[in-house]
Amino acid sequence: MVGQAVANVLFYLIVAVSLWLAWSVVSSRRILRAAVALMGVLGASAGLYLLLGFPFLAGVQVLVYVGGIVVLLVFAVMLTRSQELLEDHPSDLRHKVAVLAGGAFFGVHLWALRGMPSARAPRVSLPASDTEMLGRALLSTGADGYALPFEVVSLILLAAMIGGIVIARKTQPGQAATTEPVHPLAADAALTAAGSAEQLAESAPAPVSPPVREAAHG
Amino acid sequence: MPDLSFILSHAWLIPALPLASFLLVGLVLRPLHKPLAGAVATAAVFAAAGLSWWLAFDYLHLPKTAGGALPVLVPTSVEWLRFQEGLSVHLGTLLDPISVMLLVVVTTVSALVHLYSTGYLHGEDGYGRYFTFLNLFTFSMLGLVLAPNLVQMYVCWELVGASSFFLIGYYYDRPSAVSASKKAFIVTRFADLGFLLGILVLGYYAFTIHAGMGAAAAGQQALDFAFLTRPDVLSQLQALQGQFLGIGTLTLAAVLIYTGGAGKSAMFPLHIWLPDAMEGPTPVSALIHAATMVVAGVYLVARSFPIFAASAEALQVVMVVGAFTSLFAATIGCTQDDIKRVLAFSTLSQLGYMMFALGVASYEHPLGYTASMFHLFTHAFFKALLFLGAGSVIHAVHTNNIWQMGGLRKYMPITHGLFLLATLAIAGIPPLAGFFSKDEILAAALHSGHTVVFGVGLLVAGMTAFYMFRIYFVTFWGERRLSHLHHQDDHSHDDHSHADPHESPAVMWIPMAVLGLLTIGAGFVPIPEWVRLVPLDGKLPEAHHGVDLAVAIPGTLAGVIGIALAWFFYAGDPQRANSAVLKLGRFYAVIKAKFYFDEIYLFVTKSIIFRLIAGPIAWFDRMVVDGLVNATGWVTRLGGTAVNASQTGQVQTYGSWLMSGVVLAVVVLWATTRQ
Amino acid sequence: MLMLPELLIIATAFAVLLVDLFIAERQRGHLVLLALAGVLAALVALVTITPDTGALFGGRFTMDPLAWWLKLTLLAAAAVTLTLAQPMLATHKQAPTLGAGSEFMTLLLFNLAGMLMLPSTRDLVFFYVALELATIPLFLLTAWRRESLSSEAGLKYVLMGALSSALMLYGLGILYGVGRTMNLDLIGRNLFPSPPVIMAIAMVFAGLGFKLTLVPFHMWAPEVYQGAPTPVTAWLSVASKAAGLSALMLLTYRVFPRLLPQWGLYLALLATVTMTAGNLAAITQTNIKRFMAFSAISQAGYLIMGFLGAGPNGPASMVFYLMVYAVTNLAVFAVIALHHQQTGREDITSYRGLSQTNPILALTMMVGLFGLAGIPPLSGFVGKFFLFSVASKAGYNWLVGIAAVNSTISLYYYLRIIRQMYIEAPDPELPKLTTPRLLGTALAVTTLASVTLGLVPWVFESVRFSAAVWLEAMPK
Amino acid sequence: MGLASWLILIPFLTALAVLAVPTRRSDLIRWVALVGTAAHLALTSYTTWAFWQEASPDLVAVRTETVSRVYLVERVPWFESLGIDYLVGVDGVSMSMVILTSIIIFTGVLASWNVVHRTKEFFTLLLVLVTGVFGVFLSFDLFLFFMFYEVAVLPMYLLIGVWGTGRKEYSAMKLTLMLMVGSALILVGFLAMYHANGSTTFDLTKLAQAHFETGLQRWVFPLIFIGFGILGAMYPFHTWSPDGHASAPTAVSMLHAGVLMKLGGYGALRIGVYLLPEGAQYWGLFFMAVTTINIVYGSLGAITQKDLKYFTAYSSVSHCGFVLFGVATLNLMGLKGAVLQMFSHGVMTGLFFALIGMVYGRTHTRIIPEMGGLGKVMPWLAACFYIGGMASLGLPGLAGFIAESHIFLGGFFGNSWTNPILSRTLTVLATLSIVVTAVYVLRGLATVFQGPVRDPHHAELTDATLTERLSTGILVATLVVTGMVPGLLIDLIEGTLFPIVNRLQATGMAIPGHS
Repeated sequence: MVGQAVANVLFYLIVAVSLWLAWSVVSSRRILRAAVALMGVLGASAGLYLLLGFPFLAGVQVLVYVGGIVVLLVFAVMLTRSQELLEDHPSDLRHKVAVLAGGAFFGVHLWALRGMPSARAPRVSLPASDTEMLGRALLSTGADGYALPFEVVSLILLAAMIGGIVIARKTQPGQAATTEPVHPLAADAALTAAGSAEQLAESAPAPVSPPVREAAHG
Repeated sequence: MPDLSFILSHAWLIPALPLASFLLVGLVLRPLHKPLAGAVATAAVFAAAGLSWWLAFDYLHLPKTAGGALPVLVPTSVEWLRFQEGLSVHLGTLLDPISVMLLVVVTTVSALVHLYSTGYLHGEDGYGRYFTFLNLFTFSMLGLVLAPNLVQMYVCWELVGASSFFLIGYYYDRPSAVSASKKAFIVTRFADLGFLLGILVLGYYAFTIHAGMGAAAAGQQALDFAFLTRPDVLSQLQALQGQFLGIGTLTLAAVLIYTGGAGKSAMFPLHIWLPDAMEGPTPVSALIHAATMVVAGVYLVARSFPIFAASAEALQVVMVVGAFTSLFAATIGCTQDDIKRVLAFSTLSQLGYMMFALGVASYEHPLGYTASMFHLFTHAFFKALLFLGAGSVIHAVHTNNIWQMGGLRKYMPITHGLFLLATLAIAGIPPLAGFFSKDEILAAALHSGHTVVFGVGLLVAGMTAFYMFRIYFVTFWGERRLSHLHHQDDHSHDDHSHADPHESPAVMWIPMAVLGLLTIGAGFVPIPEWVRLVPLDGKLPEAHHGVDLAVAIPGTLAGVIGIALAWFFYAGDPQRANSAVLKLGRFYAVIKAKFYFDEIYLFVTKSIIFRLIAGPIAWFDRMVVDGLVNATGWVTRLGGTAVNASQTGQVQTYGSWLMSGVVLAVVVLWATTRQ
Repeated sequence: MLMLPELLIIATAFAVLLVDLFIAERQRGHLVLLALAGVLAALVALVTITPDTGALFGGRFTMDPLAWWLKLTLLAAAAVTLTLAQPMLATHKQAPTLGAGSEFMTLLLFNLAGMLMLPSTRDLVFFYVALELATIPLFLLTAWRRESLSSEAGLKYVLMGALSSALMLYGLGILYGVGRTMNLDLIGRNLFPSPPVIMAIAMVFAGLGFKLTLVPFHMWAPEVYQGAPTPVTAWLSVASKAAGLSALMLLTYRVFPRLLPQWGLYLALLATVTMTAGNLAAITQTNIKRFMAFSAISQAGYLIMGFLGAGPNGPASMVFYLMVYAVTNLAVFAVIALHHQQTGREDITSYRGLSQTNPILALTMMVGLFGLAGIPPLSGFVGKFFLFSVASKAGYNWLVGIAAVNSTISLYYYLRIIRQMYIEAPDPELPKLTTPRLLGTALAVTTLASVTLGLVPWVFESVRFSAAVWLEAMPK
Repeated sequence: MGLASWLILIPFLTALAVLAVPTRRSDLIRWVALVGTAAHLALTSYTTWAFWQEASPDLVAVRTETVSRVYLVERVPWFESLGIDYLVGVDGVSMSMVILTSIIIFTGVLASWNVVHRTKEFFTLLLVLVTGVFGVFLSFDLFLFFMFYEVAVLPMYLLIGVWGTGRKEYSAMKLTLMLMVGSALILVGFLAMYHANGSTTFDLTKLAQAHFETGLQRWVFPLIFIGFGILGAMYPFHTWSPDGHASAPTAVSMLHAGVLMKLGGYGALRIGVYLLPEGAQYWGLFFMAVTTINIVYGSLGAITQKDLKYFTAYSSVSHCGFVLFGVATLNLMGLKGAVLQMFSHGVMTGLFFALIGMVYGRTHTRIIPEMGGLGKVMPWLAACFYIGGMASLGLPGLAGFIAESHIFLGGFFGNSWTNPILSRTLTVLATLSIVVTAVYVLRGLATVFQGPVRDPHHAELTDATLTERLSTGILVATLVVTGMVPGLLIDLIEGTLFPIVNRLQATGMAIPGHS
């Protein structure tokens, strides 16, 4: 009973912290601060996993998200000029619309999950070691195994990696700016950004990039 | 129909000849060889005329029916247009006294006019075209005359209208001729609308009756005259309950059909086209606008007389309009300066005569019917002669204005003599043709108890004599006024004005002479004996014979007085006429302007129909209806712009949309899901 | 054998990546042929060897007759995409090129593999993972061109994709929570209409609607289509839609078969909004790729009409239309890619007088556009007609009316391009285009297919037969 | 392959043949097109004969039937699971329309002899368009029908857009879009009928045997009628027609006004009235009223037009109104009149547009007041114009009268289920147009051809060339023969119309409250 009570207290505590941090993630205009808050949110999630009795998952959460992703994020932020990453001032309308949409989504959400049938359902009996279970399941090819998704995930990661490398490479040998295009006209377009953006600016009523739009507003 | 002679059973040959000639001349000869075209066309009509006389001869020798009347034959009937069972149109030939009579008149006058025209239009550009249409006209007119049903009548009716249109517009580079031809066609077309509606109304009820009769109607079609004039059908038609604006159905049908006739026969107020139609070549006026086509209206009423007789109101309309027109036209006729126009108004007036004669007729007093047809017969000859005479004069002096003529009897003795003959005939001087028929009409009016109409007839007879002799005196008597007048206004015609007018060539005066003979003789043809209104029971009463002196004397007297007045005013000192005109003042001016009817029509068409209806409709169509179409496109485009505006380029907005989409999805899904 | 096509594709992807390391710069252009060979091999394998039913991995990977058609479409589309990309990949030294050709192809093939697996998945995890493999490489490919428009498009795509994936995952999570099994065939038994389920479905629709470009989840499409390299746009327009459709069909028919008929109104509204908004927005476009994006959006609206009503005609019509759409759209994109490659222009007015400078290209473009507009006797019409028929049968005659009127609107903007090509005089500054042989072949094949697919009855009849079999085998 | 298929295929093959000719050989292109269409004309004649051989023995039997008989049928299953067949055949109405189209395309090719700009594409598109038209007239499967229907409509866009004059892009777009909206409505109707019938089929002959419930008929019929009505220039959806005709090149105007607009009337009759008799009865009077507006409004609109093509287009609006009016009367004479009017208006308006093209080719103006006295300069064209004009104002002896008299009688006779007063009043209003027609036809023609030659340059112009004489001559001859011997056409079409009327009457009896 006491354990249950403690768990409840802890649960609400973690949830509260998590909500507070999450709010500061989206509301903070300083990106680094937001990143740190995000780290907190992710950590809090790990806490929830613990409470639910999935220590392995909690560990993975801390390792991958807190230790990996967010740290990477912070590095990225620190390596770039912070001025660029400052969130621009959202226009009033957009602000309201966003709040409305988010609020409505949240409202609907509450309504929907209110009657979640299995919310209080008796817990499925947990195996003694969820780590082992996870390991077996991930590598088994049978009806209970997840070997196939596991392999597919590896493909995703590989793809992301390759893509990341290609895109992140600063310039490639033989890129547009340095070589002569096939056709003289193609040169215009080869200065791609300029070419298409101009056309677009003329043609499409909607400007392409938010900064342009905001600048125009401001 | 047992043992009909060749021509009676092949009456279709008579219209077929001009038709064949029309095709031959129009398609082959016209471009190739013009003189030959004229010759062929003329020959064909002469052949048709010969056949008609032959046919008339054979017809009159047919055995009479039990009731003593000449038989009614339909020797040919070929299905042409099948609307539906019981309502199919057969092309055929209907031979009865009036159609045979008219057959003779039409072919004879047409043949003479064809002959005359070869001289009149000699060397003109449109020579071939002219004869093409003249043939077409002759064919259509014959088809009209022989029509055994209302639709064939209507078909040929329209065709004569069209050929009349083309012939009036013969001088198509002359704007006045062009507008006159349009006017003639459109006005008569407007009237034909009535005819068409009449056919629709009558067709519907007749068809209903026809369908109800079953076997009793076998072999007959609903719109056949033979069917429509059956006593049992007529009584059923008469019994129809339907009312439209308080008018009985039968009356309505009859009046509508009469409208068509009134248009063709230029009854008031549809008369305006006829005087203008004089823009056509004069032989055309003689044939179409005097002798034949314009009497089609009279013929139509006579042809469907049993229907009119079944409706007293309809006959009343026929009579009143006819009488009024005859007086009205005679009044205007006294004031016109164009020789052909005067003749045109006299035609109007005479047509009015024929109409009111029909209007006063009834089964009790059938004389009007006979008289009308008789007058139609005689009028055709003397009026054609008058026109050909006028044509001869115009041919010689190149003007229509009587005040530019004068003294022509010296130069054109034959024309003068024949013209005088015809003028006397129209004035009703015995023993010329006009006298007999006019006498009969007046008698019919008097004896049927329409005294007012009789009075009007008498008055018109006098006026006719007056204005006819007015143009006669002005044209043929006195001094030649042509040369100096001509000098004043047109120097380009010098060569004409210096030469003296001379008599027309033989191809022109010979037809006139033939018509002159007919003018003298036509009155003695026993038309009244042959053409009689057959009562519904088919038994003819005793024929009325001889001249009724009580009518003949006042009639002739009126003519004489008219001539005397004309002599007084126009034969001698022209000042007399001028002072009389001055005394009449505005009244005269109004009459001379033909009571401004042309202007009224012009106002209605130009200002009201064109400017107030057609113009706004065209505008409405472009601006409003089409505008709505364009507006649809515009709104669609606007929608496109609006949708595009949501494409702000900001991911945040897109996210908002996405979330809202989820929310909306939940709402809709929840609303539609049955628990 | 069941997975042979997928395995071949993955193997090719690795092969391309590896071979690239060992060959000279100027030979890299030939790598396309390698990739193409792999795809074609997979295609042949699919057609000749792979059975259309069967299961692997304890039923997680299951082949079904309809999946067979979807895979066929995807493989064919990939082959065409590779030929479209070939000029850009081959002319390695020339701008505007894609650069890093082998990596590009590898990613494309990975992506293809994911899409191929998607209709065969039978449990939530595999489903989600396959879906991600079918999505994430697209983000990268979009941003491939190193210029701001492309990068911006990639970024937007990533962000929106992440959002939709999150929603999707959340929805799937709820489904798992309620259904208490990962197995798609079993999960439906436990699902009853309740707020959480509705919520989950809404989120799944949002996630897949994102891929299918259903309004209002479509907003990424115009910018991504415009910004992405043209071959990627072509691939995106076809493959993303195919993946989205196969996923949606998988979930709706397999997981919610009992609920689907009740959502007719929602689907009808979704279709209405999608096609209308797409069409309206397309009217005012001047950039041809952006324009094609809106066109693709509206096509999605027609596509989901097939979900209305019961019976095999619905899925059959959708798959058939997808095939038709794929070949037609690819034919159009082949011309766009060629045009862009050689003139550097993307604006609609740059197609002026194409019918006189390049009559054949103009003709194929016209056939393609008319196909998209649904003009008979092209198969675009036939496909659309079948979809309309499905909606009509379900009683949504108003939707058919709206859809038909929308077709008219769409005709307006397709005609705008045709007007440029046929009515306007050619622009003397623009060069006469030359058609590489490979691309020409692809163009010919797709055009021919877009004409004949609808005229030859057996394609649809086979699809319909497959759909009937597939529906029979559904968990009840 | 049977005759019907060949009738569809020949123009298509000709189009392919034209495509195969090198672009430079424009003379050869023309000849190929001419030979193809001539062959088609010959085949049409043969088909007519073959059709008559089969159909004439049935003429008595069909008088009491309720399902039209189709002859020379070819049926190939197509999408079997959906009940879609390739089903072509001929009946009286379609036969008459095929004859019309065949004549018009042949003369149209002749009339476009002087097209020099992108000749190959022009003839190809023209022939593709006709392929669609023949397809529509010959197909008895609604799917196939619809397919051909759009094939017939769409080439028009390019034909007008490329070879047209004036605001051609606008007109072409408007025309195409409005017609497409029409086809959208039709599509909805087709699908509703397709599914309403328990056994899903698009086979017209089978659908005719099915009974659709009254409610369905009532809402589907207006869709079909308006949908086809748009193509038939029904008020207020007619505005594409003046612009489209004015902008289109000669042969296209000919085909469009002459044939394509007939698809509207044809569809309304063949599908609307035939399949949905109850719907037709419910809406008949309404559409009679609408088309009466058409008739009168179109003719009044024509009066003030200055451009010859607009002038003719408005007159077409009026005349096509007669077609739809005839269809809406729902009795034998009206329906027959509608078909006859389709035929006669097709020939007539084809003639008009051919002539306008020829006159325009010489004077380079279509503005009526700028011309004058041309009759002297080009007597052949003037004569043909007058014959056409006379036909359009319903002069007996020419085709127009035959049709209009049927329609007026049909409208006036009405039906047992319509209010006689209303239908008669509408008919009387409609008859007014014959006067108005006379007014504008005579005014227009008089201005152009009569009076003195207004423009001195025009005095130098030449009359029709041999090809022009041939094309106009054929059309004029058709008008005259139809008008003189209407029995030919009436015999052809009547057998098909009896069943339609019988159905209407059978259901008309059954309607409660209608008597």
